[in-house]
Amino acid sequence: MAKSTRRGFLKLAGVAAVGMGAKPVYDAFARRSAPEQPTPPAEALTAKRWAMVVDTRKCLREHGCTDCITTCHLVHNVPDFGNPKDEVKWVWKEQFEHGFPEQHNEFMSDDLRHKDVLLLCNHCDNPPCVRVCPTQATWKREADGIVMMDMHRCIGCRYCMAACPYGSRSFNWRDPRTHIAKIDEGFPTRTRGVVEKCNFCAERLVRGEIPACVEACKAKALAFGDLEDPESEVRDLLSRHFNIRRKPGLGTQPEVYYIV
Amino acid sequence: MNVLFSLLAVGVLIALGYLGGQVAGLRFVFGVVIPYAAILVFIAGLVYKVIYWAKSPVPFRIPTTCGQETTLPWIKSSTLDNPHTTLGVLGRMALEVLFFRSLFRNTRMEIKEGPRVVYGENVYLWAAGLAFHWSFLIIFIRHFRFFTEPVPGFILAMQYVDGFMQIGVPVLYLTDLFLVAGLTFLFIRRLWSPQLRYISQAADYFPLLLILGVALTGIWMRHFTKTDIVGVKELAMGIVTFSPMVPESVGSVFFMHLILVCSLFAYFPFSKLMHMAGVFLSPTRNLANDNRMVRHVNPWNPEVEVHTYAQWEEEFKDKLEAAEIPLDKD
Amino acid sequence: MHDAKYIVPGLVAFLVLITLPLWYNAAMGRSAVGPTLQYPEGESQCVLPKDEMKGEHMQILDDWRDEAVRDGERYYVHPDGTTREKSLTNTCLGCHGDRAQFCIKCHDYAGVKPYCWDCHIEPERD
Amino acid sequence: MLDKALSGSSRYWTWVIALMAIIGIGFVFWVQQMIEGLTITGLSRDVTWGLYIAQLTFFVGVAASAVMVVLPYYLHDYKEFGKLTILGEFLAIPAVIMCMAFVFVDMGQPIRIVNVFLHPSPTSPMFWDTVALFGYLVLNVVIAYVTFGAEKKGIAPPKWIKPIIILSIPWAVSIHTVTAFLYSGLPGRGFWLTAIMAPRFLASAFAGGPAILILLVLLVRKLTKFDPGLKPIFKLAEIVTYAMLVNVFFVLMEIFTVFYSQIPGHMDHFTFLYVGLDGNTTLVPWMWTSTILAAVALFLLLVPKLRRNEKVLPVACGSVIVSIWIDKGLGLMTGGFVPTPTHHVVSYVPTLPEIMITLMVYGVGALILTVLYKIAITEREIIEQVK
Amino acid sequence: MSQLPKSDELAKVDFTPPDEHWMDTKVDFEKRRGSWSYPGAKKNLEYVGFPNPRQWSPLDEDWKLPDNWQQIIHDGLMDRPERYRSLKVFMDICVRCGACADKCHFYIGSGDPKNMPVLRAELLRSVYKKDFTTAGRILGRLAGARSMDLDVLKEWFYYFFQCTECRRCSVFCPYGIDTAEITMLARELLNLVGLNINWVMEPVANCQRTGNHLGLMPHTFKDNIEFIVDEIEETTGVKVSPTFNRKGAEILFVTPSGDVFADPACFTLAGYLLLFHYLDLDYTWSAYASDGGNFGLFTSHEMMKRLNFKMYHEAERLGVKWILGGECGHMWRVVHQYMGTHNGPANFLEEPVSPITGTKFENTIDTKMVHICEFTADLLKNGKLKFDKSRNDKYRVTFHDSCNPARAMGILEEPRYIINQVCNNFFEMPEGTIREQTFCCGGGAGLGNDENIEMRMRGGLPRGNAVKYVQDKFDVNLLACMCAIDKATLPPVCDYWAPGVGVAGVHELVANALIQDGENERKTDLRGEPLLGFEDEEEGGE
Repeated sequence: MAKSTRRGFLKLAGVAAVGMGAKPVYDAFARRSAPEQPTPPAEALTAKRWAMVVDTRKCLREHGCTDCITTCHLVHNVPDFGNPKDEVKWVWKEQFEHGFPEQHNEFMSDDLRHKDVLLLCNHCDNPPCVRVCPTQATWKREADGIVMMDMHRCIGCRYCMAACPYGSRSFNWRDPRTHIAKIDEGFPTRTRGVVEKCNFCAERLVRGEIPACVEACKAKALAFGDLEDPESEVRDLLSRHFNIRRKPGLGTQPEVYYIV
Repeated sequence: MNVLFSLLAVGVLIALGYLGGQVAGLRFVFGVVIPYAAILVFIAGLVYKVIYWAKSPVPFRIPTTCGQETTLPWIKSSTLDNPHTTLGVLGRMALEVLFFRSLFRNTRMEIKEGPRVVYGENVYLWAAGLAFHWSFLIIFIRHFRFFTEPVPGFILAMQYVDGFMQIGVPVLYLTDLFLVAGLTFLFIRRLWSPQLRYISQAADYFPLLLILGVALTGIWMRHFTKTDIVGVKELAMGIVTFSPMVPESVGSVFFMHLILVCSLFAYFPFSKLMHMAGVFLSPTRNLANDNRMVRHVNPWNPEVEVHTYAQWEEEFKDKLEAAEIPLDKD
Repeated sequence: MHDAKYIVPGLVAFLVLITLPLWYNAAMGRSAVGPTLQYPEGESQCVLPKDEMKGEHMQILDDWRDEAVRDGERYYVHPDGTTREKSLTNTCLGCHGDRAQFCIKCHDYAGVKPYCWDCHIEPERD
Repeated sequence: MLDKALSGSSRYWTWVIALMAIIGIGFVFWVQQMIEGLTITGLSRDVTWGLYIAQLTFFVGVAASAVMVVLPYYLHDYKEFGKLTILGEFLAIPAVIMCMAFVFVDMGQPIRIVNVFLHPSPTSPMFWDTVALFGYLVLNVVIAYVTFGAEKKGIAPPKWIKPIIILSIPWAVSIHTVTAFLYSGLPGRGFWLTAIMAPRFLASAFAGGPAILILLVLLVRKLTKFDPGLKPIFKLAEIVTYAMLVNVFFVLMEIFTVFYSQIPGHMDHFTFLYVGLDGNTTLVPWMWTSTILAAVALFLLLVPKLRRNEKVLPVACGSVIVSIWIDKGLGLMTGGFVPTPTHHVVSYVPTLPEIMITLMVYGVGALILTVLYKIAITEREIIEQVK
Repeated sequence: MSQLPKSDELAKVDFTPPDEHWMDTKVDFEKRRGSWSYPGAKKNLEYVGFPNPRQWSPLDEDWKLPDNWQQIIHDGLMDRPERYRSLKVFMDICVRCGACADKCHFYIGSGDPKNMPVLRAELLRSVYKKDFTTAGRILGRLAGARSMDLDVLKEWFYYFFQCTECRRCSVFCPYGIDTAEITMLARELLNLVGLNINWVMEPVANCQRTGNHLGLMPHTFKDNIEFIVDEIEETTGVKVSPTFNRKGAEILFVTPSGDVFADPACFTLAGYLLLFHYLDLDYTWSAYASDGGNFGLFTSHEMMKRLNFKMYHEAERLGVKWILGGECGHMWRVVHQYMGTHNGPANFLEEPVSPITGTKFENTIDTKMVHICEFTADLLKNGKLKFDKSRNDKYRVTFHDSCNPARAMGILEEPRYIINQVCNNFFEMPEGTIREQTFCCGGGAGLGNDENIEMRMRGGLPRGNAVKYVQDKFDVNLLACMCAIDKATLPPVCDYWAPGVGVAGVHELVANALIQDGENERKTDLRGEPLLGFEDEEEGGE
């Protein structure tokens, strides 16, 4: 993976600039690309493998609670076009039979079958979307397992959307700015023509904050933590409750777990 | 030898530019005085040369006819390659100037076993020439962003299209690539082919290297050693608004670029680069082939000694009578 | 001079085109002096010295964005020892809050239209 | 050589100008798409690829099919294809360019397309597809330029071109194989997840591509003095016949596997396409049209008398082309996306701008094809001195 | 001729340039026998009043130049740019792109880099630069400039009489630089110090005196034509009756004198006579304006004007309405591009109208001179000719565009139309060797003499090879053309490069096919050779 787009360009330009010689060019101008060792801020939340646990039992449905969705979409400047065609969504709710179609069972409790479950990017351990991306615009962070999007590099081919078996990715079919009710200055909007999705609030983690949806859930149905840490809340929950993942048969190893 | 000399000349110019940027006392000279002088030389020299050409008449109408002439109405004539109207000539000239029509015909001859003399397609010179000239023109016009305030919309539009591919920061202009590629091809071609090397003079290598130098210092400045672009524009605007100034922040690479550009301007009117203007004045291209339709006058039509019929009859009178050819005298 | 009826207009057209900036600027009544920037009050030091920032800011932003977004290197240690977040919105615009007075002025002057603002948002000022 | 495209009959110019008009109109819509985004298409969050990528899939096949004339001519010295080879190669060139153009117009950020090369991603079939397509274009341009240039001069082509021609044969297979990998390697898309995808693509390509070539050659015979004779055409028709048989056979294999195994995730897509799912029957008429045309085509092709009838053959070829175009285009694309991963049945209908942009790319392809065929045919007429 | 190498030897052309700089190579006339022409004879120069008449040879050490020859050349070079914009522009703007290099038949055939048009021009340009440009004065060779000295002058003589002014290079030049124009002016300069070739000067002197290049006296001119009249009667049984210097005729017919004298051009002349007889055309020959050709073109613009003068002069005297011109190359360059300017306006003539079809030749309304192919094509188009195509079936014909009609006039379709009308078997030579890209016969511009035979054959390689190609591929056996010099120079080119191919004029083919009233049953063509299907009969007859 190229360190920076500039280096990539330098390689290209170095070849093109006959007579200059690529090497000295590269050396002379790559100096700033060897940055000082950054000090991670003390407050940043770090983990080896971030995961989320959704306790569907706790998730409120009677009064159609959408706090997690609203909050997430608000802090991430997710637009609302009001139509399913152009729709962009990071987290959303669907009936259980849609979220888990292969778990379909005629005699399932009505409660569960029609239960709205929270869906989001699974931040798979083995993400097909990352595999197919032709520009490495989406990649898996080695440090903490978050599947990230680089909106600057995405060419909008939507191959990742075809590859994602969970429908977790959205495309900016049109300029999102016009349909964001209140723009949050702390987070950029996207430009039309790129794919986006849940990023496990990477920008919040670095500030020492837990994901916005987890924070917003008044039913405490969401838990977020490090799977590699045996002491973590998520490990605790998973060890104590029966849980499932979406489409485990595909081998993608989702990192979002559902307690049913 | 010719190449080395040209290379040396360009090297010296670059060194001068570097010096001009470094030595405080020279910055004004290199940043203002020389550019003014160069532009003046360019404009005056070009106008002088064109008028020098124009002072000579075109005594005969000698178009090279590259297609069927206009004759009988049922024969399709070649209106652009052999025009007989002013409109046709304009068309021919437009094709020539904008698309290098004549060079497009270029072929490559080879003698194969047999012997078989064969003529193959050869569009490389044409393509490289076209890429180079068009890119150069677009780059030239694009530079007007430094000479105008506010920058006119069409220049911004041109920049947008030229930098359409989002490569690098600031974006790479495709014309920059084409220009360098075209020039490099033309240069290598000159060195590669023994025939071409044989006919090439310093005056052939020098402009190529000079323009290559201009392009590379420009690219260098845009993508590698950045210079203060606002300062550059202030300098440029100073020149065109006659309130010259040389901002401190403008770096040495810019002065290298500038001295090369100035050299190009100043060198232009006295070199083969005048083909830019000359192509318009070429009598084999800019005249209509209406020779038998419209009279063309030679302003200095010479008086010549002729052998008139009367003299001829006088000389051959006996023979004419013997051959029973009628005589005037009878 | 022969063929003056073609050559003179041709030359004049060429001269007009080549000297177009003279007439254009005269008509626009602009002077040579570029925009004066409004530097943030109370701040003495940008990420790099001012002159270097003039030329290199776009490169720094480009590098930062890759480092922050892709490598997770979100913090930059300034030579003076302070640490700053590699963020256009938070760090750069934190000081140079008035985009119109800072970024746009120069960019317009130089005829540059970066696409930063397609996504990144200028904080609202009082 | 190139100048031959610059002079022609008024019929030629009318056609060229008509194509340019189509391109021009399509271009306006493309500009609109650049400004407003892909929202002006019928694509959605659930069906993210549609008409554009469907055309990519189809035309990769057309491009690859050039191998069906190149291979017999160069490897088996089948002389009858001598005059057709250049037409096959000149069909491949616009076809590849169309493929690239369809990818380009499908991009959300086409201005960043160079990222594919700046940040090469060897795990992505799309990266390899780009490489394969570019390579194939270069190969075909070089081969056509060199061999045709030599033919024009009346001399043997240079020796170094032969290995390049040989290379172009597996390369042709590779472009369609890699294109099949775009789809067949995705988990969770049951319709595409089949090892037979690449063989199916190749079979349909070797039916559809030569069928187009037959139609073009018949048209050329009609409109110009250039005549490669009927024998190579009938030979091509045999190729179409066998390839179409294999293609249909492969489809039946898929249907057996899916319906005998009864795995819903695989079955639902076929059900959606052929009988409709959850009341959505958008594609049913299309798929049955394709099926019926395939049957008609096979009948016409399998009876030698009909196949060798100059009037019937175009009908058969037309049926093959339309059948494959529907099956490989709309069917493959929408069928793969519906039902969605969350098991919703959605519809995809291309919009007018989308169709116009598609037509623009068709126009570009047709224009390049016209120009190349014009050059090839005019040069041939000159070499042969046909009057 | 005997020293001429075999054709496959000659075709092994080495294109490697010499190691020395081109300014350092000298012409060795001794070694290069067969590639230059004998100098102009004293008497010829004297007759037309050219400077420095004397007996000399290029092989001599001393070329007997005037003492101040350098001054003369300098002054001549000073004067000409003021009169010819072309010279100024062409000297100033060449970028040496080299597109012209392999376009010259002499370069293709010889590999001599100074036969690249660019370098040929550079021979003059280098001196021009030294004398007229600051850079050249200061930088000398570095700027491509050099002083005029004897070696340079000798080189000029060699290479400017090794250019046939065919203008093929000019077609490809992105600025239209025309080597013919440069060669013409360089030859003018050479003439100022008495350097010229006899194969040009003799015809010029002849033409000035008798009215034709061959120096045929009026009675000989008439006799020759009447001899052909008799021949025609013998083969066809038709008695044609041309008139000479007849006042009041509608049309004055002028053709190159080669047609009157030489084989196979005389069969073209027979063709004209038969055609005009068939049409019952009211026309006359002139024994004064007895040559349309104009070798003055190969000396100086002034000499060209002097020789051209007689045509309008005679037309006015005879009171004809317009002039019809025969098949010729350089004659048509003069008529088309120079005559009106030199000796016009011809207001005493009328705008040409075909008396047979009524077609007005709109393209000649100023000069009032019509090309015979334009005239005949119009007849054919209007169905005025009755002919039997099969009479030309023994010929498998290809057509050679002559340089001047192709590139200084653009008459490309008419001859093809005529040939296709009167012949069944017509084949084009390869592209790049026909129409505006046609190749010279190798002997134009006064170079068609025998002492120059090696260079002629070298220059004829591209043309001869193209003929050979159609001969091999389509069994072509006849090369048609419409130029008197071609008819003289192409037969040796064909014999050398494509043996078995004959040469004929377009109107010979026309007359072969033309069915005349009261003619004999035709068993032979105009040459007296049996038609296809009559071979045995003819043999039996003899």
